[in-house]
Amino acid sequence: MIDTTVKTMPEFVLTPKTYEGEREITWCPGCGDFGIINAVKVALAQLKIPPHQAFLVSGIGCGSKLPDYLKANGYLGLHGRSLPIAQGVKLANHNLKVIATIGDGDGYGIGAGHFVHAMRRNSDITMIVEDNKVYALTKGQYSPTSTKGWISSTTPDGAVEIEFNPVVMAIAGGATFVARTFSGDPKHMAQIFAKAIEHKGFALVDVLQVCVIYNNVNTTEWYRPRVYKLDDDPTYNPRDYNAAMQKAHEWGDRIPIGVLYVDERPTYEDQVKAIAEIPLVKQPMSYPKATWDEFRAAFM
Amino acid sequence: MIDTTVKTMPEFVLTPKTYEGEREITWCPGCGDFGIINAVKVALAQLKIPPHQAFLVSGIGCGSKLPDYLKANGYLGLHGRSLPIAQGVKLANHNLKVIATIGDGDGYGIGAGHFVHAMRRNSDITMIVEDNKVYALTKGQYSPTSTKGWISSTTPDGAVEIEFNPVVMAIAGGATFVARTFSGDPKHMAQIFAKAIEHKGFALVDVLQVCVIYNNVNTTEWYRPRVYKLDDDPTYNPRDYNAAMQKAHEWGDRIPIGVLYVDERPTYEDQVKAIAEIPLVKQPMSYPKATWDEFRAAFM
Amino acid sequence: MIKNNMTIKIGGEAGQGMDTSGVGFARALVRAGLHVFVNQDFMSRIRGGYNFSQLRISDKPVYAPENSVALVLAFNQQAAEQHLDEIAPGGAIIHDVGINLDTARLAEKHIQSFAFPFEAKALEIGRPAGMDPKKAKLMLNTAALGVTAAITEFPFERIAEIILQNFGKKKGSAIADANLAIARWAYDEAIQYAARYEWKLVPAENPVNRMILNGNQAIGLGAIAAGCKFISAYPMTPATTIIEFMTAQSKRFNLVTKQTEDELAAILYAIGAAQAGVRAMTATSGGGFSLMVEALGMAGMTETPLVVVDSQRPGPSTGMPTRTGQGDLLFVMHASQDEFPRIVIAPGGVESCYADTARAFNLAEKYQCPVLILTEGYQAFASRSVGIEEMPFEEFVIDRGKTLTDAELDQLQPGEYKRYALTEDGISPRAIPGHPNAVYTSTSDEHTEYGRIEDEDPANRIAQHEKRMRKIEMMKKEMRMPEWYGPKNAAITLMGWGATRYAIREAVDLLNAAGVKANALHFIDIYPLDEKRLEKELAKAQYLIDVEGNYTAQLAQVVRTYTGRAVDNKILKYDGRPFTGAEIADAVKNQLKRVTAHLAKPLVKAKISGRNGHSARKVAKKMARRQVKA
Amino acid sequence: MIKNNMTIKIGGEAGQGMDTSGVGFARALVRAGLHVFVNQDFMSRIRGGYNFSQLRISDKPVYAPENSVALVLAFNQQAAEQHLDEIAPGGAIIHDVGINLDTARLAEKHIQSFAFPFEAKALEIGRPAGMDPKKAKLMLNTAALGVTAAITEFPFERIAEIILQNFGKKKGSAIADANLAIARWAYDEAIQYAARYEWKLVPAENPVNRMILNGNQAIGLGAIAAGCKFISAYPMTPATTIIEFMTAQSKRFNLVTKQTEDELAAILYAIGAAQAGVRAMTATSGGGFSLMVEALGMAGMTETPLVVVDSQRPGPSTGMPTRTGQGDLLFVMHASQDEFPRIVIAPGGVESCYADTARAFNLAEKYQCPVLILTEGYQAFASRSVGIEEMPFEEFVIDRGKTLTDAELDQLQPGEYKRYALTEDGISPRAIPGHPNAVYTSTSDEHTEYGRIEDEDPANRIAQHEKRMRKIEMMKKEMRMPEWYGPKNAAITLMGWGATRYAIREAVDLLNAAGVKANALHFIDIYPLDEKRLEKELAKAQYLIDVEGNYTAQLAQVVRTYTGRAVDNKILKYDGRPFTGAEIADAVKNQLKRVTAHLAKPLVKAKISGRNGHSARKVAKKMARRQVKA
Ligand SMILES: Cc1ncc(C[n+]2csc(CCOP(=O)(O)OP(=O)(O)O)c2C)c(N)n1
Ligand SMILES: Cc1ncc(C[n+]2csc(CCOP(=O)(O)OP(=O)(O)O)c2C)c(N)n1
Ligand code: SF4
Ligand code: SF4
Ligand SMILES: [Mg+2]
Ligand SMILES: [Mg+2]
Repeated sequence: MIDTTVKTMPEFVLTPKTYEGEREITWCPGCGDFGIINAVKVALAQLKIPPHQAFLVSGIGCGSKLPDYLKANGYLGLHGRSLPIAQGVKLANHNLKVIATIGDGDGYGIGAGHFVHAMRRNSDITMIVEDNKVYALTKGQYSPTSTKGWISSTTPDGAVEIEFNPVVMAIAGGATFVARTFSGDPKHMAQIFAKAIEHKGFALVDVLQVCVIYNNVNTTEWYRPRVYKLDDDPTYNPRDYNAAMQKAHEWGDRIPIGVLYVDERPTYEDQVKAIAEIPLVKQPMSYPKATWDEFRAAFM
Repeated sequence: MIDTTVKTMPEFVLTPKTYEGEREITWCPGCGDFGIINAVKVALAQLKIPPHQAFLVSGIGCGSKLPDYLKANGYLGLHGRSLPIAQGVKLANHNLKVIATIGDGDGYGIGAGHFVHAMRRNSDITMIVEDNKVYALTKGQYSPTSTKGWISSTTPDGAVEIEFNPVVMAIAGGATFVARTFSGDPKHMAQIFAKAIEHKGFALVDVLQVCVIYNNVNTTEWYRPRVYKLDDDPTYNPRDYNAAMQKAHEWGDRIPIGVLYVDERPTYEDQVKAIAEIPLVKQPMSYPKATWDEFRAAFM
Repeated sequence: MIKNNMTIKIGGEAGQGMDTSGVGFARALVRAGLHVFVNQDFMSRIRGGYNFSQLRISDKPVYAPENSVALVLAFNQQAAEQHLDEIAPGGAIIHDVGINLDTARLAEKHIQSFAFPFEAKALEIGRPAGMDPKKAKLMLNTAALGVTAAITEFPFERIAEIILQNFGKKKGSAIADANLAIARWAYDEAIQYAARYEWKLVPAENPVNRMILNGNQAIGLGAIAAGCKFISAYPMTPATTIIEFMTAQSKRFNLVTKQTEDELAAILYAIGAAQAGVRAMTATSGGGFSLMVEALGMAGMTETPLVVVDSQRPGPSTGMPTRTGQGDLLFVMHASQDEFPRIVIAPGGVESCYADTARAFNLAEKYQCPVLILTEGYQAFASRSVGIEEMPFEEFVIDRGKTLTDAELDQLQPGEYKRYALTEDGISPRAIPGHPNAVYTSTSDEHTEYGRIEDEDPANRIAQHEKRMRKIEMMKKEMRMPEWYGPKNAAITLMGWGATRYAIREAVDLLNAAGVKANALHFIDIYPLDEKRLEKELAKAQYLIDVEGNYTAQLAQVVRTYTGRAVDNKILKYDGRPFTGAEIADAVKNQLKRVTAHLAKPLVKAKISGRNGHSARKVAKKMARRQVKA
Repeated sequence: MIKNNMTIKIGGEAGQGMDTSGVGFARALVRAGLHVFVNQDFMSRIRGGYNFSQLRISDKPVYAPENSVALVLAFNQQAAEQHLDEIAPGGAIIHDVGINLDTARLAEKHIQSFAFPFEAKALEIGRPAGMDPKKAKLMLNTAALGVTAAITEFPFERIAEIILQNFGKKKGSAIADANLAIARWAYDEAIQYAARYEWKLVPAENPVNRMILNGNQAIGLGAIAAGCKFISAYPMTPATTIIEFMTAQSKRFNLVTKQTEDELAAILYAIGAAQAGVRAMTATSGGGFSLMVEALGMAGMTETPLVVVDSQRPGPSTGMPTRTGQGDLLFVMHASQDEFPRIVIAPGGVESCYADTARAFNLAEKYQCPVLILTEGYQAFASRSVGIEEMPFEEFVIDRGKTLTDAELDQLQPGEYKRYALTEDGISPRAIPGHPNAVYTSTSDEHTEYGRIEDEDPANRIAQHEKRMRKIEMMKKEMRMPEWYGPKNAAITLMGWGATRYAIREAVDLLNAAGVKANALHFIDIYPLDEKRLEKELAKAQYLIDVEGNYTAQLAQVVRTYTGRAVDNKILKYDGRPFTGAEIADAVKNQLKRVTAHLAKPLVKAKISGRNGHSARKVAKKMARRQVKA
């Protein structure tokens, strides 16, 4: 696929500040989302993706407010519906870098169906989940990633469901890039986001995000001693499906962060003939008489 | 959970004929669904579940017509929406044996989100998927289980998505009973259905179903030499997660059928205090003055 | 002899291929310069049951089916029996010797029966060609066409040509030859009966080129001609053939078509593509549309241009998947929470499916809102021979409204662009994402002119909400009044919308022919409309009879909301079958007494349902009974 | 002195706990035998921003907020500034010394300012009690209440009691003691100012017991009293607190409550439970309701009793999540493809939320159809002191309609039961699955009397569709006409629906007090209604002004469809804020000239939007401006 425009033009000097939004941020002081949005800026600057070539899609929730605080193209859509929008945008203009930034309820709860099918397609988009294991914006109900037994206003006796394990489901489901990072580690986040955005194909990054209001279990203090970086283990090979599955199940005293799994498969867009050359949005909308004559003949 | 009524009453003599529906069956001659409905009857009779204690839920599709041809309680709902209905029925009356009989598009395509979350709950229901790897009732478009490259009216260049692997996703997703059977093997189907229905918890049975009209690849002739029974391998232990995962990935020249994975977890219903004793539908709908006085006091 | 004016019914089980042979024969006739209208009647099952396709042939244009049949090609027992009451005296049934008919009844009805050993012959010819019996039996179609050609004295070469084309390509010549052979045999066997058969099909002197297209193909064509490059959909009868058609054409026109995981994704994909600047659409039926409702409102809020087709079928819920109806009008007018500008258009006829769909894409970008196209099962599958001039594809003018060009964007200062700028007409210049001078966000929350979330400030809310809703005033100026058909100031006006257009016109003609002065007021554009102008149009109707394919007379409700005018009577049908002109005319005649009584008195208001409804339901019942027998 | 008649506003950032302290103080007042109305105003964010809660206190029942404020408890700068224009002369602001006010402005407006070192004191008292600063600062609430009690001369023990109850249980006595201490300190500090403050709160001689409940709690209570044992829902403001309330009560009443994966599952779970024989419901807001539309139609087709609550907020789409509006009326009336019987009820006030929700469950089982409850954000969160007699829980009579008892089922012959038997009134006796004599299927396809798929036969279709739709005729007899309030044959009639009930009543009182003879016609039951009877009611209105929280005057459209009657003018508000009586009264006065002019001329039709709409929008704008200042 010829990609003429993603190369940044000389006049751009891209720094995290380039992506600074003009809006007052409404997240709570201490919210993990602050670290996440900064890491997104760092990654975009590092990858030299100017604001007009990035397209962020989100849903509804605290985390989903991210694109509203960023200087970049964005579409803040519906709760749980970001992935199909993102894939539609990508098919229409594959020169845009399309990134979904959404909550755990959004991505794994109400959005689980779209998640499952997006992975099979391997559309070249990045899915960053601000996973605080709770429904924050609606004031603290349990989410798919809440631990079994989680007490909330809708689960006073504790959540009955077992947790949804995003990385296990992603590896099983055909995602070609599966990573986890932690809102308490800005460097690591930026590094992982950059890798995910660079990856050609569907990339999931599950961010262990602290919510200082509604999740007083999975706090920074709780995560800090538990998380360890896969990069520190030279023997770990993210291309080994079984090894990745093993790691993906690890949780509790030790929580691996980093790139869990990578696979190479042609992207969805690369397999669509109509956009092999020019992005759909740049293509002619009308057709020469000859084309129409051909058509007419076929229906006479 | 006290279950007084599921024991069949003496006057019942239950044979497959007991479940014979009165309707003309509209499936095509040679359709794998004939074998499936018969196996369902055999299993119900064998388990001594009379028609009034069975509740079948389905969606829309060829396979989903099954309950219409059966003598048993049933709800033929919407395409892709059978599992939440089934779980609602079960919560309202856990004395009913609730079985969903649906197509692959229904269960894994449009219904994927409900599938993912139903498994986490471990509601005590059975999900039988008539998996013909195609959208049959709508005349042959590709389905989530169609092989990559599948040619259909909506994928003339071949399906781009990789196949959805139901058994892998079920094992990864927390189903406590995961099995596969084949529409060409009536005995095996009946046996597996019986085990699945008996299993306490969420049970998935993926039935390799031939569609003689729209799937001329995965035919009985194609499956016959490939399928082999896990029961024949005494060393295979369906309680071994990793082993099960390995098997679940096996496809092509050799296709394992039988019980791939079993796990024990309390069912959703067993963890709901309100129905620990009496089914919800049998409980009083009004409350003594004392209860209301208590309430009033709390809000004064 | 009756020349070039007949209806042929081809009936049998699902899977016997009446539809293909029907269309095949229709093509031969169209190439011969004749006008054809073909409609399909099929069940929601893949094999068995009873389906038929119906060809109306004339040397004048035909736009709807008629009730009286001249020839039945019966591929099973039911086909041979079901249509007896429709066959005109002197008409005939062509069937296999294996099918036995009630000869007494035939005699009494003056219906001829032409029996041939089709099946035996098919097997005999098929075997050497290496066809299994199943495949061989499909040649019954070809054989029956041979007979039809013979008795109607239609030139054999013309069906031979089609046979070669149909089978020559697809399946290799052995099968083509076999089909030719059986057609030839059938033709020779049957020619002897030609003298006994009144109806003849005579090719035109110098035939004009015409296409044969159905409503869903026409919708797809309208989209393509309007520059729609993207369709995402989830299969659902009777809408599936729209994405299937566009997919089949995707190489020719370089389109991206996507079957999604569900209808939610279908509309969301389309919105994503549209937001990125591509003309995009989705198509579904009522049940799928129900799943699109939330995203429809999002498109309304983000002012994303979008075309959504709802191909109606009887409901509620799953209802009758392969049948037809008009039950979704009020639903699509009000779908999704709170309010936003939208446009609702219900094409009537193949040419309208084309032209009004194409128009819909211009409207969607001009007003930056969703445009809803309402069609229905009957129209989706009904084909008509269409003159080249009726669909001037190349001439369609794409108008992208206030979409900013790269040149215009180059002029902007970075940061100055306001996607939701407050404007006089409510339409804000729209930038296609990707230009450095117009980086912006859109959101489903209430928002500022820059598209940033602002879900608190009442003043901003009022400004943005009024900006959006203001667009409706401008739409009203442009949206078209219902069209009149038939004599001015008639005693009776039939009011309808969408696909019933030509059935109602035929009813008007029949009534006037029968001395009942009637005309029709037909809605294609339904929402929004200019209430003042509409009131004037309605004032021209003396006795207004509402003709709709639903139970509660939805258009009548809409018209009353717009103007206060209540209809005087109703003809409502909800049995899943299309209206025919004759039915409507009969129903009107049944009401004539009341009409004449009425015309003495001043206008009285009709009830939304209630008594008139009931009487109308009786009519519908009568029709239904006919249908059952039919 | 002004005794027991004042409004207090408590304002600050999200998370400072004004809501809890507001409700806490309200409880103390209610226990003292006073009437209280509390409404909340908050943003869609978890911390920061500006929220307030408003207490209206009286010794007569109060049903709505008033505009004039006697006391502001300001927990941040914005709170101290925002409400200056609302405070009555002699009124006061209580605030921390850290907050500085424009004293000149206060003087000119005759507003007093009572400043205390709340924060310092809170930290000082909190530290030994082991509270971190964040927690300690929450004690500002308690301190401010101490001051309030002091200057209003409200007995200290009565707030002490509440403090003990609130903190004693939850957090252990150290915190309780700390709160008591700061309250005591504040009370003693402030008592000196009592003489300077006009408003007093005096407990009743012998207080009657009253509950304090908000609209969503009342809806939950209505459900529980009616025997609803099951609610499945997905969190969505402003509906979430319904399932949260029922969950909190689930042990007491043995309920099953389920937070599902999405709203599709929420309604499907409820339908499954209802189909199995349990009274079941779901609750959501417009966006979630959009996702329920397909299943709603399924319940209509399978005739499954179901109650669905739509707690409205401004849209379209996500809109303004924490705000209020009335934009979903036409949507819920027409949601889902084709047609089926449904009932739409819009409660007005806490007592109506209770009673009409309870009634909804009887209606749902009587007519075997979905019943839709329309409430809105304002009503969801507004609490009122409710007399025991207003909610006679024990006395509610559960009527399951034609639901067959086990005894009746025992009488049946196996195989004879027809779930969808064709009956005179359209209602078919309903068996709860599980009985050997009534084994049956239901299907979303068109079906036979036995509930088997029959999506072909037109006669069966007509019979079943008419059976379902017939139920509407019976409903019309039962559904209630809009209620009148105020003097008969007034010059002006205000027409509204749902939650605006008491604001409109207050407007009527204000207008009549101001010499404008006005009354109100208010809709609680909205669909279906008997058109004839409604026409009669409307005929009583001389000049009809439609008052709605939406842009297109949806009720006015419905009324015109029912009766042809157009409203004469409109007061439309869509800024997300609730109506107050004073606003409506002002808006009417602004229209008075037109009214008087009009009353000379014969009735003219109002436009669905257009001119009147605009003038009405101006009014709304004016209101909004006030809101912004407010
Ligand atoms: C269809 C729909 N249902 C429900 C909601 C209400 N809602 C808003 S955010 C949210 C959940 C937020 O949780 P999550 O996605 O984890 O994001 P977080 O707030 O935790 O960052 C819900 C249920 C909605 N906006 N739309
Ligand atoms: C919401 C909705 N979308 C689409 C349809 C149309 N539809 C009916 S069956 C079907 C798919 C059938 O495929 P599958 O579930 O695999 O069942 P099969 O027919 O193959 O047995 C579809 C798309 C529908 N009924 N409802
Ligand atoms: S509630 Fe939690 S997730 Fe939301 S902004 Fe506050 S800290 Fe962040
Ligand atoms: S189309 Fe396929 S799945 Fe459907 S009935 Fe026929 S054979 Fe069975
Ligand atoms: Mg979350
Ligand atoms: Mg299938």
